[in-house]
Order: sequence, then C-alpha cells, then structure tokens
Amino acid sequence: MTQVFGFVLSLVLTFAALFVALKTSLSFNAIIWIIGTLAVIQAALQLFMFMHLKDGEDSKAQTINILYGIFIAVVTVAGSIWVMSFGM
Amino acid sequence: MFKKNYLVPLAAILPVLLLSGCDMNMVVFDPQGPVAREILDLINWSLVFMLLVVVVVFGLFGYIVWKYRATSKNKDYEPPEEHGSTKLEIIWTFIPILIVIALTIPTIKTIYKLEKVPEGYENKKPITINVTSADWKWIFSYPEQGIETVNYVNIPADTPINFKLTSAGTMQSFWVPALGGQKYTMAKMETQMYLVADHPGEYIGRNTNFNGKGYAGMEFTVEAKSPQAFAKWVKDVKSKAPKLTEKSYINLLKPSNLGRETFSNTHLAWVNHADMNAKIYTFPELYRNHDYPGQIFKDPDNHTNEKTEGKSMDMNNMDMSGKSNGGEHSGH
Amino acid sequence: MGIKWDKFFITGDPLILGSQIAILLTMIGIVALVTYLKKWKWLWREWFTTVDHKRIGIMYILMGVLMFFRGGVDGLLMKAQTATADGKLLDAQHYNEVFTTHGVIMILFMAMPLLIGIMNVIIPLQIGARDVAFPQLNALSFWLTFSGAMLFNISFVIGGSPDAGWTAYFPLAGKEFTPGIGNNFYAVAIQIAGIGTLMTGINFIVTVLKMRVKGMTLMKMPMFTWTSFITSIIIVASFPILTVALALMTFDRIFGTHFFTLGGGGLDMMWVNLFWLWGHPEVYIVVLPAFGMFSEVISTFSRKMLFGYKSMVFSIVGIAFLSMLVWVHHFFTMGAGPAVNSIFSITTMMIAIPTGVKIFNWLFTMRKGRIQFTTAMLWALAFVPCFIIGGTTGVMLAMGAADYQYHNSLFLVAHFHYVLIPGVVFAVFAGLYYWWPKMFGHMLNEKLGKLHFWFFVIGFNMTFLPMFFLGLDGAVRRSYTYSAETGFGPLMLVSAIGAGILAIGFGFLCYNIYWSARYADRNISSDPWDARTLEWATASPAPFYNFAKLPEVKSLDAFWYMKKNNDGLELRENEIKEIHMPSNSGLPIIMAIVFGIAGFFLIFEWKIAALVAALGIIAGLIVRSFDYNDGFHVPVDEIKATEKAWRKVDKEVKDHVS
Amino acid sequence: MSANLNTALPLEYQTEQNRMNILGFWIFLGAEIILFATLFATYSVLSTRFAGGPTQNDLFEIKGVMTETILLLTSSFTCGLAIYEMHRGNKKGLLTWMIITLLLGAGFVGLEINEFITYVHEGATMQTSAFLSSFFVLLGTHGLHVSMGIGWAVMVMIQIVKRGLTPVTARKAFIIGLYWHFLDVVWIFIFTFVYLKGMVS
Repeated sequence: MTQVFGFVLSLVLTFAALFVALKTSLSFNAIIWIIGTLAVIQAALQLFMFMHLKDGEDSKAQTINILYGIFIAVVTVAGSIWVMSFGM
Repeated sequence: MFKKNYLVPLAAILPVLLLSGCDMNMVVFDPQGPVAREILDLINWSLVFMLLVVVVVFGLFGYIVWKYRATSKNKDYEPPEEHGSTKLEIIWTFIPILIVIALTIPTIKTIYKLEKVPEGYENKKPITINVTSADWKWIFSYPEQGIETVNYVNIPADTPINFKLTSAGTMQSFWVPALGGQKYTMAKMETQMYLVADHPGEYIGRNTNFNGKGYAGMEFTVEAKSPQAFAKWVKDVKSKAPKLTEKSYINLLKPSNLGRETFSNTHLAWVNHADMNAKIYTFPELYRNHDYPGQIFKDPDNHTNEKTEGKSMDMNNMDMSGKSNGGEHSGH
Repeated sequence: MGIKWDKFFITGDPLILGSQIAILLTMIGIVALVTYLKKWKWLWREWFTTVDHKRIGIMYILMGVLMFFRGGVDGLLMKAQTATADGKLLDAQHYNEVFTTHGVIMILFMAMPLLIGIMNVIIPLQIGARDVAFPQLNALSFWLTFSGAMLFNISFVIGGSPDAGWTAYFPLAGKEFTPGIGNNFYAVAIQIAGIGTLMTGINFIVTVLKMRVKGMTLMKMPMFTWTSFITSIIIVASFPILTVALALMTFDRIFGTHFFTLGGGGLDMMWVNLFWLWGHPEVYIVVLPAFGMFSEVISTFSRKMLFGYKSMVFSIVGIAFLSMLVWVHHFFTMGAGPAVNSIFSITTMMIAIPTGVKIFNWLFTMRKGRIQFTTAMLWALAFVPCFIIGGTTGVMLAMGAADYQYHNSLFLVAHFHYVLIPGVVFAVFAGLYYWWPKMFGHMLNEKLGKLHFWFFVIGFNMTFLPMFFLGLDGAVRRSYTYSAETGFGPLMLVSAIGAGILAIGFGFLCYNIYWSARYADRNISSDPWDARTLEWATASPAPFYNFAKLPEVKSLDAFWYMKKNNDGLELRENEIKEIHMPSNSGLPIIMAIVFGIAGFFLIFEWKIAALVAALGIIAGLIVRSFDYNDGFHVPVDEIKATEKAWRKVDKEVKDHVS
Repeated sequence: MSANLNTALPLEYQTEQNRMNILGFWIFLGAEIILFATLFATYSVLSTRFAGGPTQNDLFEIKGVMTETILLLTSSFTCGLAIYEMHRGNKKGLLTWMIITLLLGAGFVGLEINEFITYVHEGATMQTSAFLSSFFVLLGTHGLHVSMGIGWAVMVMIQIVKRGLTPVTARKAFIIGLYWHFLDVVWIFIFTFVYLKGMVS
C-alpha cells in the first residue's frame, strides 16, 4: 500500500536529515544541501503518494500549477536572499 | 472622422520635443563631472535607439491608419483573412532582441564602471566623505580632515570623492544630478559612490526618496573649490567652527529643516549609523500629526535606553520649523 | 481601551471638514432616496445578494468609476498645489496624504476593479459559460474589494490618511516615523481588498480552464480571455506575497515586531524587496487584460482577425513569466552589487521584446483592414503612440546605470503614467464604449464619447509630457513644493492645465453615462458592432443565464464564422432545456461587512474588539460550510419568453457603426 | 454546474462542480506555496539579525521538535488512510482515521504552543529581534493553518455523519485531506530550514 510505504519513507528521510544535521561534521554548506535535498524528496513524496497530484482529469493543470508555484517560491526565496545580500 | 489625422502630426511632434530636450540645458544633459558624463553617454546611446523605434512605429502607425481608414468609397471592401505571417513575426521579434543587446552591453559596462574611481582619476588619492542623512537634513563628515558640515559639502575640484552613504533614520537617496547618479542612504547600511567635479562651481544636490513632512526642503549644495581654496577652507573650519557634542548631535537628528552648519569635529567619534549594531536615535513622539494616535513601541536598541534621565528634557528643546507636531495631549 | 474620542475625527482643516460634511450629506441623501423610492428590498434582492457575474461586474465598474473620481480629485489637488512655485494650497502633510491615497486608489481601487469588472462581465460570455466557476466566491471577492476600498477611503475623515507614499517604504511607514494610525489603514484596507483579488484570480483560472464551451480549445479562446487568464495566474502568483508583506507591516505597526523597523535588527530593504516582488507583477496584472481589450477592439473595428494570434499568446505568456523576474529594477539605486543590477537590467529590457511583438501585431491587424473610427477604436488607436512613449522611456529606465539619473524624478512619474494611462485607462474606456451595449442594452453616445476622447487624450499628453523634461532637469516626485529659482514653474503650469483638460474629459464620460442612460436608443441590435466573439451571440443586455443554448465553437472568432456561415445562430424550440443556475446569497456581503468592522478595529489598534469581530468571519465560514443550497432551475417557458423578446429585434439590425 | 454523475470516477470527482472545486483548491495551494515561500524568504534574510537577543542555538531543542515532526508526519499518514477508507466507501473507517488525524494534529498544536510559551519565558518574544519576529510569524502562520484545518475538518465530519458519503461530502473530505498533507509539506521545510539549519550553525 503506497500510504504505508510513503509513511515509512518519510520517517526514514526525516531521521536521515536529523542525523546529517546533528551527528556529522560536514561543512555547513554541505549539510544544508543534503538536508535541503532530503526535504525536497520528502515533499515530492507527499505530493505524489499522499496528495495524488497526478489524479483527476485536470492532473496536467494541477501539475503545472504546483510547478509554477514552486518556481515562484524559489524565485522569491533565492532572489530575496541574493538581492538582500547585495549580490555577494 | 478625419479628426483622427490630427493625431499623426501631434504624434510626430513628440520626438522633436524629445530631441529638443538636449539643448534645453536640462541638468542631466549638462554634466559637470566624469560620472555624470558616463551616464549621459549611455542615455544618449539609448535615446538614438528609442527615437528610431518611435519614428518607425509612429510612421508605420500613421501610414496604416491613414491608408486603411474606412471611407464612403471603400464601403464594400471586405478585409482579407490573414492569420499572421511567420516571417514578419520573426523579424519583429528579432529586431527588438538586437536593440536590447545593443543597449545591454553598454549598460552593464557602465554599471561596473560606476563602481570604480572614474577613468583618469585612478592615481589621484580620493577624499572620503561620510554622508549621513537624517530627517530632514544632510550631514557630511570629513574623517580625514576631522570636520563636519550640515546641508552643504565642499569638495576639491578635479579630485575623486569617495562618498560613504548612510542614514540615521529613514531611507533616503543622495543625488547630485550635475555630477552623477543617485544612491540610497539607509540606516545600519553603508552604500558608496564616487563623484568628481571637473571645475570649481556650485551644484544642487537633494534627497529624492520621500521621507515625510520635511522632504521637499532636503536640499544641499555641493561647492567644488580649487584644491588650494579647499585646503584653506578646511583650515578655517578647524580653527573657527564650534565643536559638535553628542547632546547637540541628538538635537540635530530630531526632525527639522535646517540651514547650513559647520563643526570642527565629526559625530563619527561616538556613532557611525552605518554600523550594523549602532545605537538608534528615534523620536516617534515628534512625528505626531492630526492622525489618531497609535501605540508607540520601545526600540530595544534606542540610545535613550542607556540614559535614565534627561529624556524629557530632550523633548522640550526641539526646534521645529513649520508647525508643531505636538504630543498626544496637544490636540488640534 | 482608552479611546480618544476627541481625535477620532480629523478636525481643524477646512478641506477635510468640507469632505466630512459632503460625505455625510451624500450618505443621508442616498439613504433617503432609496427609502423614498422604496428600493431597499430591490437593492438587496437584485444587487447586494446577487451572484450573477454580469451584475457583480457592473458593481465593480461602478466602484471603479467612483474611485477614479476620488483618485482624480487627489491628482488634481496635487497638480493645483504644484502649478506654481511655492504653492500654498496644501501643506506638506496634506500633500503627502493626497499623493499616497492617489497612488493606492488609482492602482488598487480604480484600475483593478474596472478591469476585474469588465473581466467579470465578459469572460463567461466569451467562453460560452453560464457563470464563473464559483459564483458565491465571486460575490465575496467583490464585496471584500469594496469593503477594503471603503475602509481606505474613510481614512480621510476618520483617523487620518496614510502618508508614506503608495509604496509605504520602511522605516518611514513604521511607528518610529509615523506614529499615527494613518498607515494602519494602508496595511489593513489593502489586505482585505487583496484577499478578494486573490480569490478572483483562483476563480477565473478555474472558470477558463473548466467552463469553456464545447469546441473552444485553449488556442481558440478570444484574446481578452487569454490575457485575463494569464492575469489571473499572475494574481495567484503575486498576491500572496502582498498578503504576507502587509501582514508583516501590520505586525510591525500594531504588535511591535521588528521586520522592517530601524530598531531591533529589522531590515527596511526587505519591505522594499517584498513590495516590489508583488508590485511589479501588479503592473502586468493591470496591463495585460487591457492588452486583451485592445486586441478585441482593434480586430473588430478593422474587420479582420487578430494578426499573429499565436505569437500574441506566446508574448503574453512571456510577459507573465518575465514579470516575476524583474522586481529589482524598482531599486537599482539601493546599492546592490553590479551583478544584481546587471541581471535585472537584462530581464527588464527583455520585456520590451514580447511587448514589441504585440505592438506590431496590432498594427498589422489594422493593415489591409477597414478601420472604423468609433470611440472605442479611437481609444485603441491613441493607445499605440502614447504607449510607445511609455514603453521606450521604460527601456531607458530599465538600463540600470542610466536609472541612477532618472530614479524618483518626475521622468519616472511621467513614464509610468504614460504606461498606465494608455495601457489601462484608455483600455478601460475602449472596453466600456465597446461593451456598454452588452451590459446595459444601449450604447454610449458617440459624439459625447469623442469629446471625452479628445479632451482626455490631449489633457493627458499635456499633463505628463512636460514631466519628462522636468525630471531630466532634476525635479523630484512627491515634493509638495519647489522654489522659483528651480525654473520648473512654466512646465509645471502646463502640466497643471493639462490635468484640468483631462478632468473635463472625464466629466464628459460621466455626462455621457447619464445622458445615454436617459436618452439613448434602446432599440439596438444584439450585435451592434458586427463583432467577432461569443459574447455578442446572445441578447444585449445578456439574459441572466447568458445563453439559451450553449453555442459550439469551431474556430477562432467563433461568432464571426457563425454569422458568415449562418451556422448555429438560430434557436429551435425543442433545443431549449431547463437551465441550472446558482441562488443568490446574502453571506458574501455580510462577511465583507464583518471583515470591514474587524479591519476598522484593527486599524484603531483596538485589538480585543478586532479579535471578537474576527470570530464573526469564522462564523461566516462555518455557515458557508453547512450551506447546501444547490441553486435553482430556470423553467423552459421562461427561457422561451426571454429569447423571443430579443430575437425579434435581431431582424431589424440597425447600423450604428458609421 | 450540471448534476451529471459520472459514477466510474471516485466519489469526489463525480460531478463537474466537484472537479472544479478540487482544481480550484489545488490552485489555492499554489498560492499557499508562495505565501509560505515569502515567509521563508523573510525568515532566511532576517534569521541572523538577533539585535542582542537569543539565537537559534540558545532556543531550539531537538527533542520537542522531533516529537512535533513525528506527530505531524503520522497525522499526514493517518489522513491518507482516512481518504483511502473513503474511497472504499467505508464511512466509519474514514471517520475513525480522521479523528486520529485530528488528535495528532491537536497534539502538534499543543506542543507548539508549549514551545512558544517556553521561549517567551526565556525572554524571546516576537518583539525581541528581527530573527524572532520572523520565526514566530512563520511558525505561527503554520500553526494557525493547522488549527484552522482542525476546525474545518470537524465541520466536514459533522456533515459526513449527518449526510453520509455523498459526492459533496466526499469532495469536502478529499479537499481537507489535500490541505492536511500540504501543511505537512510546509512543516518538512520548517523542520529542515528553521530547526535543523538553526542547530547546525
């Protein structure tokens, strides 16, 4: 059953992130990239396994909409950080 | 119906007006230093392309509207169906792209150039001037000379000036159009720009970023002097001007429009507002107006937090030009 | 709570006292008139509770015109004050309030409602739908916008107007520098209207995606539908940013947090950043639907289909995409590094490319056409040269280094008025003259319309063209006065006279609306312009169910080909079936009132009262959740009667065009 | 708007109005993504501006955060099970799993409020510094969403009890499910970029 699988996987990912963040001695940037990637995977997991983004006759519109939302989100967050640090 | 034709000549006048702008002695078109000249070159470059666009489109517009207007003669004319033309559409996608490229390259070059000491002045030692904008006056500190002026700044001509900009309060913009472009001044931030004046002379500078009641009066003069005259002026100030104290400086920061003032020391000795952890000097009560009074919050890092007394005294000897702002109790 | 009643109303100023009296008298007058005419029930039943997209649209338009008046008066006051050096009409405080409200009202309460209003009326008709996807939500959107606008407007007489500019830059807009509640009005009123707009965006995306009539693929949609659809997408992408920015502002001002403040580690630049992250897309939100209207008008009155439909669609999508990537050009002068300024110069200039494509497509739509100079078309024609000036100066402003000289000067003010007035106001006028018969069943008078046109266009150019030169000569925006030595006087005076002429033009519009409502010919065709899209395939004004039988679309400009091939125009009796329509609801207006009350308390910083009122909002949501009203069915007989009434008229088509 | 039922589809997709509502809700979620992104942007920019107040390292404790995370993750899972039961037509299963979901959610909110109270007692309030302002507003917005979700789900459950599983109630349950999962997604990012990141540095 996808639900159980998704749940177990998300628990694994959460603990993996926890482990990487607190128990390893990697550089700050490396840790952020790793836990960031884990978070994105877990979010995708929720979207597809729990929220069934691809279901329904409008799956295409839904997917484009969410991807566009993510695009704007990335622009907002990354853009703000970049601009507020004056491009450094 | 023929009235429409007026629009064509009317529209044709516009570029002429735009062109004629060049000899109207507008300050942006009359640069007095290399920085302003650099920007003007870029502006002129863009004007050429923009005029080209205006002329082409206006011409095409006038021609089409005139030629294909409905008249009693072409009553039975049924326009053809046309979906478009890939060739034409590609052409008018590419021409703007070319124009944009032609404008982008010099723009970026200029942006990078303006970050540095202007060309030809690399070997001259720049003079640093710290600019602090407050409500509603400009404070210029000369750390190397150890003097401070308010609402005017004297500089040696033909010498690069390194302006370090910050603000004691609101966000403002430092602009001397004859000498160069503008930059914001912000509290707890330092922005920077170089300006050079070719010749001795007086130039108007002002704040362009709206910051409240006294905004319109936030002007200052830049007086470029010959290096000798400048040195003499510094000497005079050092010997004659009064000293600024922290207390009188706090008074200076209170909202007011002031005339010129000169001091023989700088406020940088006790606070540099560009510093991330600088104390702040806010006087919300002095900004009351006819609005319904709202709650005022205590800033954790306000300078008044350190002093226990003398606070109420500060409030009393405010020198406000214009109408009194009054506190909560002095209703209108 | 310690309410200071003596400070509740603004006192001590003749201008404001006059407005207070005028507002009071107008309100009493309206209430008395409605009571005298015994129209309360009618108003409530037919308008306040309506979920009909056409009526909601009309209410939006009415509100937009009213707000145009208010914002216009602000503009005239500014022009009167600066007409001569050292003007004495207004003091600094009033001038600051006036330009702040002018900006907010013109963008958020004039341009947006007018455009959304026309979208509301036209989109469902153009795609052959009976209503929008969520009719009750649509009503809520309108009433929230209205509630926000009213809240914002009362600030003039109660509590004090916001005075930090429509951009409300911090730290100026924070409590440290504006301790009165004026700027709370900004934070809260726009928030309420913004929520309404966000819901409109969602509503129209779903409407366009799900409710198009059979055969209308995306690439067969009329251009106005396309631009409105893309606009809705930009709304959904950008308004949440505004929601957050305003919420943070509210927290800073009312709860003492430190997001943008001077003290406590706040970062004023972050407000600027967030504001323009929303603010720039907002420009496209208002300009894109306008582009759509011009496309419809130009193609109708050139009697040709739109040239390069596909490249038009691509260019709108391109503009929408770029719109989110250019916000930093509003603060090139903040001192961000050269890399930042270069990148955003490039993205900004790239917008010129799709825009250029559109201009040429419009020009070539007219080529080989038969151009009729109706008032609607005149607006579209005047738009082209005026907008070119706005556009080219826009490219000049986009060049980061050059912007150091233009920024915050009157050059900038002239530029954006040259973009927004031709790009939005001309479009709205074109749209009103074009779709008026669809909304009300009579045309606006063409002669008055042409007077309106010439006064407005000449006045507009006279007002704003001098500002380019003033700006290049060092005149800055938002300054309530200037000295005689500056030499700005003569051009400022020209500009002020221009504003007067422009105002006369607007006066002609108002008179035209009144005149046409009273005297215009009601016996007109349902398709008076010989138009091309589906909204003209039904009666004028459209019946509340829009179409008795939903048309089928086979090509672009569907109605044009239906007429040409005489295909699908007639309605056989046996084709009429019962139509299912949504029921009216009083909930939206009640919710909006509660929102308004809660907002009012919050503005005055009466936090507990605001919280209590907010509970009312929750109660409204709960009521809505349990509402299972499924609408009603329109009986066949009623449809037959309605259709018979207008279809007879259709036979005697009168040529109103020439 | 027609009541045409397409019974081949799952209950929540059977009517056109339902399909529109679900699509509309997805678009609303798109807007929510951007709303939270803006809050994240604000937090990221302000997260090092302490104004002399406490830092992340002074405040955060991994135990409580982990408990909150597990609670919310589990509730997302049980919410998925509830919708799964709904698709099987099992009203009782739906309601049971829904109640478990809401209890977990309530536990999450309780813990979060507790966490906030602890911080305030340590002298870290919304007014202390830009970092804390942005922290409290980001977390508070999420917490408020969860609380609203609980209230909303209770309303939907009452309707399911009263009316049984119809296309309309099924749609409502489905949408609240989407909402709940979405809040979990947001929490994943809060957990990663607020808590974990804060404890690394």
